[in-house]
Amino acid sequence: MSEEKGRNAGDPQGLPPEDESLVTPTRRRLLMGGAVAASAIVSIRPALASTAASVLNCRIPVPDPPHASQHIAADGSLVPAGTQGAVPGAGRPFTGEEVKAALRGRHLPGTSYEQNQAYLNYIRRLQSGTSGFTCYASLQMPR
Amino acid sequence: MKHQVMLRIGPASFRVGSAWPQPIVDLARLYAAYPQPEDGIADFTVRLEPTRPWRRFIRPSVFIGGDHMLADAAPMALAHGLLAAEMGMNMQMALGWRRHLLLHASCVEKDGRALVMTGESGSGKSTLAAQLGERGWRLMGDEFALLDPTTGQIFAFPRLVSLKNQAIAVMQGEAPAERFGPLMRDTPKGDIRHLVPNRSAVTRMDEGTIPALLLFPRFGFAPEVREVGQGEAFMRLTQASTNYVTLGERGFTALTRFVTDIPARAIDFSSGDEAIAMIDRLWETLA
Amino acid sequence: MAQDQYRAEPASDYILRSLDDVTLVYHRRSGQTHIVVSPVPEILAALTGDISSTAEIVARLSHDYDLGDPHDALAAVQTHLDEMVALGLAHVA
Amino acid sequence: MSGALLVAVLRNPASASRLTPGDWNGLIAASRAERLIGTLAVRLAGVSVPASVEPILADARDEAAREARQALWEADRAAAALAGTGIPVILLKGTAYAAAGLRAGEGRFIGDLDILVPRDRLDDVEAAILAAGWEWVKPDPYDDEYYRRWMHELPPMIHKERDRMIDIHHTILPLTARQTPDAAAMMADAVPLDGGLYVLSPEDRVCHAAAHLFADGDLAGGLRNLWDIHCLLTECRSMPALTARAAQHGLTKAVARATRLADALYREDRSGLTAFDHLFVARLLARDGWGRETRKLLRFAFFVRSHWLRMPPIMLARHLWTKWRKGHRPA
Repeated sequence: MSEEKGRNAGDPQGLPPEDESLVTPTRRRLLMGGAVAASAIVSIRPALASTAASVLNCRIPVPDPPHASQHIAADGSLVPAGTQGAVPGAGRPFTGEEVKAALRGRHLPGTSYEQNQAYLNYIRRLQSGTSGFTCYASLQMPR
Repeated sequence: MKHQVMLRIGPASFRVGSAWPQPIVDLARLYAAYPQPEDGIADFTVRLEPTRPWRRFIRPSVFIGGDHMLADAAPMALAHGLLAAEMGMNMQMALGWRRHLLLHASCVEKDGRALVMTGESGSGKSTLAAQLGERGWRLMGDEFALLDPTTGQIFAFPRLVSLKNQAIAVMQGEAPAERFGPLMRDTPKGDIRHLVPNRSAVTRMDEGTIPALLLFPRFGFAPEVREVGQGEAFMRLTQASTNYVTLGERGFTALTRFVTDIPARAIDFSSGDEAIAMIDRLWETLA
Repeated sequence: MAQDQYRAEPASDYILRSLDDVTLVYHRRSGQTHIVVSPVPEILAALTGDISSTAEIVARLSHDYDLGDPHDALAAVQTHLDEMVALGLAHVA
Repeated sequence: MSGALLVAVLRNPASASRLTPGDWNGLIAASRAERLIGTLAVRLAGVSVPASVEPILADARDEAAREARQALWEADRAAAALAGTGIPVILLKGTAYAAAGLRAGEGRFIGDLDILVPRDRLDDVEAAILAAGWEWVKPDPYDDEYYRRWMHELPPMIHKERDRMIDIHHTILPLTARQTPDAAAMMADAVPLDGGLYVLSPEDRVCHAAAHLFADGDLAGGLRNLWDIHCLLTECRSMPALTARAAQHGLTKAVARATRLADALYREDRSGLTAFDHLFVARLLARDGWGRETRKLLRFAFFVRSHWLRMPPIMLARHLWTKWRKGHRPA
């Protein structure tokens, strides 16, 4: 932490003094990041999700059961059955391991090219509260 | 429930109930040398139940339940019931344990000081700990290391070692046959076989130890040792702990002390013997 | 926002711990841990005490540090302050 | 049955000194399953318990204290987000009990942040909350429309940094429910706390808890909600004041039944129970020594009833169909 010596008592405008010679010559350069400063704060988030894959076997239904009748568009969104270019849901949930492998380039088992792309996009868009989210989040955890 | 067993692993005790006899028979055999919960009262309850009533008999399917549960848990085949029971106990620890900072790490002890190894599954931390546990170190745990926020000591959680795939053959070369559980093929985690920790691991399970070295092993790469800064070690350990955030200030104090007091290294290795030689050298110079 | 006055979260509400490469902030009210790097710890220190405007904070910092271009510094401190306000480490007075 | 044991120990903590190890195992499992272990731990503070139970209870008390701190922080953040709109933040449920230091909040499990805001200011609230870092949980337009059309709250939102959910209510029962509580009156009579926060008046707190217990659920977790009501009742100014308020909200029956059930379970005064009430008691106590729910058929009856109370029949049929297809885990 910086020390609090040399507070700017004689600086009523609160602006940096113009005459550099008045200031201690040993000042350390503080990297400010400029006008478009990048974030200098990272907040720790709970790692709970990472346990889903590590201590427990988990799975991801595509789509989640309340929307079982809907189809999946190429971009992974849920659309009414029969929509052009959309594929029906997967017959069984995928395991965490299958999804992990698929995210690294393998195919989800038993899927066509279109299904594989649509399902993976659906999985990437999973939100907290949807079945399979904890499982997917656990696959994303860097260690 | 119809079948049940109670047992204690280090500071945590469990009551496991099952709709089927086999998982309980296996647990009772493999944990025979472990103590019973104090007063007969367990910290956690684990339940192995049929996913639906008829699935107790027809294509039996095990749902892992208990005091603490996770969404998205997949049911398992009854043939993998022992693994389900182990997962159920791990889940209670991961979600419910509050008396220590729980690190997802393996841990071994020598001369009163502990080596902690953390990494994702497949990093080799579990197999390394199991091997060291047969070569003069005391195995403290292959999955969780318990960091005491008050004393800074590590406490053991020497559950059955969960050996996966090639690690099974590796350990069959090191430990006698009677210490192995049944071979479970094609589980969701591959082939699994449990190994009962040796006598000293079980009889000394209540002894805490001061940590001396933190390693981040990585299997499958050319051998290399890299220094890990305190910030990186802190960040990675928060993500390797299931209760860091829930412990609040106690967790913060424990973990900052841990990373400032203990040297940390990342080690890459391509074989167990190579890793053990690296560990011996690091232990000589750092611990 | 530039005219806003800021005050720090009371020092009793957080713990600062310097590691070899970063600084950690444990914030008691939120239970959150923040990993921070310069200039956040310095801004936090400059904020301790009186209610201050962004310009006053920049002035204080420039006594101890070389901030480079003053207008860029003002904008950068403002960005960091906004982030600190969102996390509850600083408050708009 | 461990449900009954849990209720007995909450009612009379001193009775815990007579429990066997088997009782304790059942009691701990049931209190965790009912999310009452924190409350139980607070009630048992100072009572002599076996050495192995002490750390379990201490953990539960710590956990509850942490929950309360976390909940108050979320409330503080919501108040900060809405500060510019001039809309008061009225806290509901667990966060309200913790913020106001009520007995019902002692050791209580607290989940999401629930707040009540005026319906005609919902758009402003939504915009301010989204601007402060919360985002929609479900991107699904069907769910969204369902909520906005039929529910008493906005679809749930979650904070993208803190991972905590907020439920923004504009009234206390779904718009499909047959009772229509007077939300405006509740807001008008809310009691101010520090930090720009409010809680409902003592009588409205009971009305809300009772409405929630019966109309907005299948009584799952009912023992906890009923414990809330038991505690909240002691803070009402008078029974006539409560009765009058319940009548104003169209909640006379719900409040009367909640009072009878709370008295029966937590004061052991069963004198007022009706025949139908006994079914509620049986449902509420349906928990075994392994923490499992028992009495499947009775539970299913309550499940159907809860939906019957709040949905037109055709919607109900559709909803139950979806629920059934979703499958159930044993619990």
